[in-house]
Amino acid sequence: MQPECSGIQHEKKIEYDTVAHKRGDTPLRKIQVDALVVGGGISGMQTALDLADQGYQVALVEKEASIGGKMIALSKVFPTLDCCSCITTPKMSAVAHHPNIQLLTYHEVQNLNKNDSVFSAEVLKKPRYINEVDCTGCRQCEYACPINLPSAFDLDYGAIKAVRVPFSTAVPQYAVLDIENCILCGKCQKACPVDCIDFTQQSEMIEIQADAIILATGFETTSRLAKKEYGAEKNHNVINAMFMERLLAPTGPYGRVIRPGDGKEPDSIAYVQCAGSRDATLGVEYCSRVCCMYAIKQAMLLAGSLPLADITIYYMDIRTFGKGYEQFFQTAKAMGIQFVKGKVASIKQDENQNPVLRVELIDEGSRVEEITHDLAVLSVGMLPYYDPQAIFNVSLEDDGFINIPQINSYPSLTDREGIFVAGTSGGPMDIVDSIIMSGSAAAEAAAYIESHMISTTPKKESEDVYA
Amino acid sequence: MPNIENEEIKIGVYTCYCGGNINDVVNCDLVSEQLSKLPNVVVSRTNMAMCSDGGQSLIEEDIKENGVNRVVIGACAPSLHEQTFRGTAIRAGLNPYLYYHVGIREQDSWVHRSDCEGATQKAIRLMASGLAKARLLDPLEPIQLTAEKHALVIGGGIAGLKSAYDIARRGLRVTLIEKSPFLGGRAAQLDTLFPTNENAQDTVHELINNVTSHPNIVIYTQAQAKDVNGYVGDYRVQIQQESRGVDDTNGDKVIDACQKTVPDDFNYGLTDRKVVYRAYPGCFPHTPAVDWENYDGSPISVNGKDIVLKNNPVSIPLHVGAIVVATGFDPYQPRQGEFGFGEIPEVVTLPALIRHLSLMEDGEEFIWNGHPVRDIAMVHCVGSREIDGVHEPQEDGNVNDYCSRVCCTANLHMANTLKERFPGLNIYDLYEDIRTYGRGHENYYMEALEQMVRFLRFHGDDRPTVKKAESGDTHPVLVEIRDHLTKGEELEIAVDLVVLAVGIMPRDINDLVKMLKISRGSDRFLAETHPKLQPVETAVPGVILAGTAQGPMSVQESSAAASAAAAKVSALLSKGQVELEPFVAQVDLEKCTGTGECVTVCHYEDAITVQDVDVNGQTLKRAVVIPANCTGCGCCVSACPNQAVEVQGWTIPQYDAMLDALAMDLDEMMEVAK
Amino acid sequence: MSEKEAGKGRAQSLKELRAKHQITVDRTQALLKSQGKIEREILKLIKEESMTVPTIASQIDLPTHRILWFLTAMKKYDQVQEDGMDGEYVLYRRKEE
Amino acid sequence: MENSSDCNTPRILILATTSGGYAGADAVGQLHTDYPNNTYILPVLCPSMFNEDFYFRIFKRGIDGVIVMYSGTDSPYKGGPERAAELINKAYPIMKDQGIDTRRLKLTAICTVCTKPFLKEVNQMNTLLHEIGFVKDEMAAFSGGEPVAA
Repeated sequence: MQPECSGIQHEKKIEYDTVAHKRGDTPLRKIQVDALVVGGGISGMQTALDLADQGYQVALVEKEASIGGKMIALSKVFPTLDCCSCITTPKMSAVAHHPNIQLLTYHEVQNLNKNDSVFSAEVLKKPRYINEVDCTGCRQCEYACPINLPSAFDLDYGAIKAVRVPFSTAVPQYAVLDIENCILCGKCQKACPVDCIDFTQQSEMIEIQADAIILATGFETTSRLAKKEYGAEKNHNVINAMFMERLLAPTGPYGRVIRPGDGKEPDSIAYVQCAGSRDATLGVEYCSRVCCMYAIKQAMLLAGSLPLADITIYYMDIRTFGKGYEQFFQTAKAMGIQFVKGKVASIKQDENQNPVLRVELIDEGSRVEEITHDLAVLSVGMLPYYDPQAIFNVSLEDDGFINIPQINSYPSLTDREGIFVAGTSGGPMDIVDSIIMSGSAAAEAAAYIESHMISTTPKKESEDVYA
Repeated sequence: MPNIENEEIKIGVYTCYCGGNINDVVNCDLVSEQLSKLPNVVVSRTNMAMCSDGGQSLIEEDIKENGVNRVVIGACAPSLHEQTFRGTAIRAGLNPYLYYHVGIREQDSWVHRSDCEGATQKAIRLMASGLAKARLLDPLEPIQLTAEKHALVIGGGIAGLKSAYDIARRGLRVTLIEKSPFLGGRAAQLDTLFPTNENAQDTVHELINNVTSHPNIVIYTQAQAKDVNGYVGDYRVQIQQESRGVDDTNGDKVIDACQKTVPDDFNYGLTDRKVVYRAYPGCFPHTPAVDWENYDGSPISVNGKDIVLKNNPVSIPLHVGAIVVATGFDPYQPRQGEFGFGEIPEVVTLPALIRHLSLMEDGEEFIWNGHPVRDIAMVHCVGSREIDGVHEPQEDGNVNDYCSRVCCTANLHMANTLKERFPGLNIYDLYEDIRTYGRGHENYYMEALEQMVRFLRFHGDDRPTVKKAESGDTHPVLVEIRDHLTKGEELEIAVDLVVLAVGIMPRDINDLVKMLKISRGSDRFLAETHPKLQPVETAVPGVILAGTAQGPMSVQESSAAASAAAAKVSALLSKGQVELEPFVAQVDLEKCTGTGECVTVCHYEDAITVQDVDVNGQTLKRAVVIPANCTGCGCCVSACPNQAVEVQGWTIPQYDAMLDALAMDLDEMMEVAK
Repeated sequence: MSEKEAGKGRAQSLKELRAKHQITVDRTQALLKSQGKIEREILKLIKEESMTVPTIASQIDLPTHRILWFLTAMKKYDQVQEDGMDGEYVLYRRKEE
Repeated sequence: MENSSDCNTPRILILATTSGGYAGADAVGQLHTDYPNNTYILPVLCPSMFNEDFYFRIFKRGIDGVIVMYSGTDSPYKGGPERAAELINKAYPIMKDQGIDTRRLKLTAICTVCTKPFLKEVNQMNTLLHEIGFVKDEMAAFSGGEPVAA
């Protein structure tokens, strides 16, 4: 993600000093489990829970300091309009407390070996610069820290300190210190009531042995800057739909819906559908599946928080295909949300920072018109995020997501035995489908783990099968 | 666990500083001191962080060495550390439900920072109320139910087969029942599957082979559930299985000799089949079966001998821990006259066309109703995305207001197949929105565009109409459409065939729905409890959904949903035991008079019932709770005129005691303490 | 070890660490300095009088979206509060200590 | 412990569901937003267990306002929210009979991140109670004026 609000550097990929472990000075901490789940978003959490509930030992590795993934940043979720936190936080808490799950946040898998059909993963424990045993998540350090940094959680439009609990509902509730953007002033150390800040903390390597691996490494969204024609680089009132989620979330950066360019409450909001999907010029020919529904959902929420605002959705096809989705779409239409079949060719801005959309109105014989709105929301698509080829040696499809060779009969199998895929690392899908795919991955992985164990299966009954 | 009956109540009170988070605002030492004066309190301590190892050790020691048998902790929100401290209690040998947690960080020190004294008073009051509850706490045990490590799967299509296979591979026993005589379901009727273009029957047969060769799976075809009793872990099911009627030795001869035919539903009535039949070549089981519904009992002459086939249904009792409902879907059957269906012979549904093409030889010319097919119109959203008040409702008064998910891609897949197989063919695709959402699906749309399929777009409330052409016209059928891709121009297209991309319909499984006490959504598909929290679970514990019984899905999505269902079944049954929180209703038999008010208000089947109970040697009508079915909502508590029902761990006397403590003036409270 | 000694030891180790991370520390310090300047300017403006983002922008040479960012940051960490609306714009005011 | 604020401030009891209002109150805490401290939150699984008399008993104890923060349509309990609402509706006539202002009892749906609605409800009730005073005075005045119904 590019810094958009300041010249501040985001945490870069840091080369941690792992030499000590390579030399074998300290024996590696070893964890033995049935399954290793990589990724702690909704799919990884659900897969871990579905395996752990079956009695398997699971290690869940998440590279960020908290689990929750993209989902925990959302406002409300379609089609039920449940508050997202109410769905996600209990799952996060269940993962953290499950007796069969070892949760390893701020860890990254760095290497993978396979001996006698058992995987052995070398996993880097990144330093939080916080002693996790003592930290109570009280955030006193955060209030003491003098520097404001753009918060990736709020797509850089909100602020966060160099030392902080990642977000209010983070699991685990430990602070983490961003040493790359820290002046080492020591104020946090003085403020900490349990003296748990340790600037000298080092990275560590651990080894995780597992029979099966489930990749739940998620997706990323198209950058709002990807399509130059939309002029988002110069106009901060052309936003990414993910940021609209933050504007609508009760924990969002402004606590209300105002446009980030100048703080104005928007009266007229445009949604540009397929901004990053079904677009050969961006090399993304597929449909991202979620954008129609999230745009409709956001429009409905906006109609609630800004009752006087006009909301227009410019679309190619409305794809509300899931259970209850078409009905959701019809409700939105009945609420007065405008659906206009049209292609948005470009976005300029007027002297008041208002986005001016150049739209080809397809229902009107492809007449082209320039239409001014206060805020343009790009319904950005889902892109592959993590490339597992180097470490996990599974192949990718042309679309860049993990290849699932027998997608109809084994929708969770990669092309490498013992490695499974859950959620959006196997292609765009919404939360409902991700949760189903996670259950599927857990079932496939369980079957695979069982095939590794001594058979304790019951004898077939002597009944006549086709009597 | 120490026996605590008649034991003196000794409460340990712990007030956490939480670094300064609580102590900076709340005077924790004062809280601790005031509470130490209250009845039953034997120790009252503070700590920098109660949740730390040191803090937890304090509590453990007090339990083990100072006889503390109730614990009250004032600290952060219970959601954060209640589990932690329950663990502490267990380690020290105390029943974990004898500890009560009071949140004085999120609900006190963090929200009253401007008034330290007020916040301190509030903490004392909250802790005192926690203390009041602690005096009335009873030790509780999680509810343990034995679970039969055996699942019943209803339905032998893709979803049923896949979930049976996955449950079996997990090491559990499975019984799979299929209503029809053959396995494979709707997928076996397809030709090739998107997005891989694999042969559908190959995929189905591979799955059937896996299932039939798995030692944990028993299959009954021509079988249905007739009666279901019990609850999660312990369901008793009666299966009724019809006779096959013929066997491998005489089957083929009987088929040859059988004269009576009926429309073949496998081919959607395009062909006929005999009443003794195989569904299709290569079907499973290979043994033919008798179609009892259409066999009239007349003798069939085999080798000069008259045979009368007999159906002697047998009843099979099953004992299972969970039930998977994978009963599938029916394709939407258009009304007589809907888009000309049933009136114009050149109007066909997409599933029927798939069968028709499968039955054609390679290289054979495409003829329909005697005419060569040159121009085709394919209409999307037939029986889907209907609008109440605009579209004519079905017999039951419903319209299908949902999207059927698969028809767009299936239709374009067909368009491309036709273009490839019959290169000169001209295809019009009439749509509202193209929903090729899935992985690889968009490619079918792009290919259709490249293949010069002509797309015309209608609005949902203004669908195309189909009529018979005048005799002598170039084509037998005319389709009228207002096309919004060309400024809403009214077009009339002359075609040889109209294909209706029909949607997915919920099946008529009312008996099963009633038997299992599950429910349908407003779309009439089976309803899950919550699309994200419990996406394959029903409101009935142990009854799990798989596949299109729940809503429209592709083959891929059915497989995934079936596996997800298998994971849930495995989670329920693999331990052989189901464990539930003990917060369920409990009846005081002394107070209960058997009014049944509790039963009236309860929304859960068989959670509370009135039964004959032995009370002090007398048989009396009394309320009885089945903990497995009770969720602890407490509706029955408020309904009981005799205050005979309480939710364990959350009783009304506990609330009354807490409220007394909250209502008391602080100095009054201290006075009482003296 | 007395508290004073502990403090001394801590200061010493921080000093060494700063030397080790000199590049990032220098960069961040420069940032903090410029940030502090802007924050002080904004806080001074809205101490007596509540202002909207465009009003502040007319008095400080900074694009409106950057001003909103600083206000958002200072609001999150209790230095600034909202003070009603002026038309379609939120009014911001410095929070009393 | 003698403190003026203790006896001179009306008291608010909040019965909050563990799946809704109680977690919502915790979320308000996470934001460090101050609200009046005459509020006492007790967790409940579902308020459908409290009958109309239970609410009356609360007021008899001298607690001046009750906000029931249930989970509404997000409730994990079938039929629970409806029954809770029904029972609270039954409590109102009893309150009226005893001369208790019915605005002292309020049912509202609060979810786990409903921080603004939480604060709004608390502040509204607080303002109201400061306006209409203590429930004890109200009940005393009522029974002094007319005969108390049984």
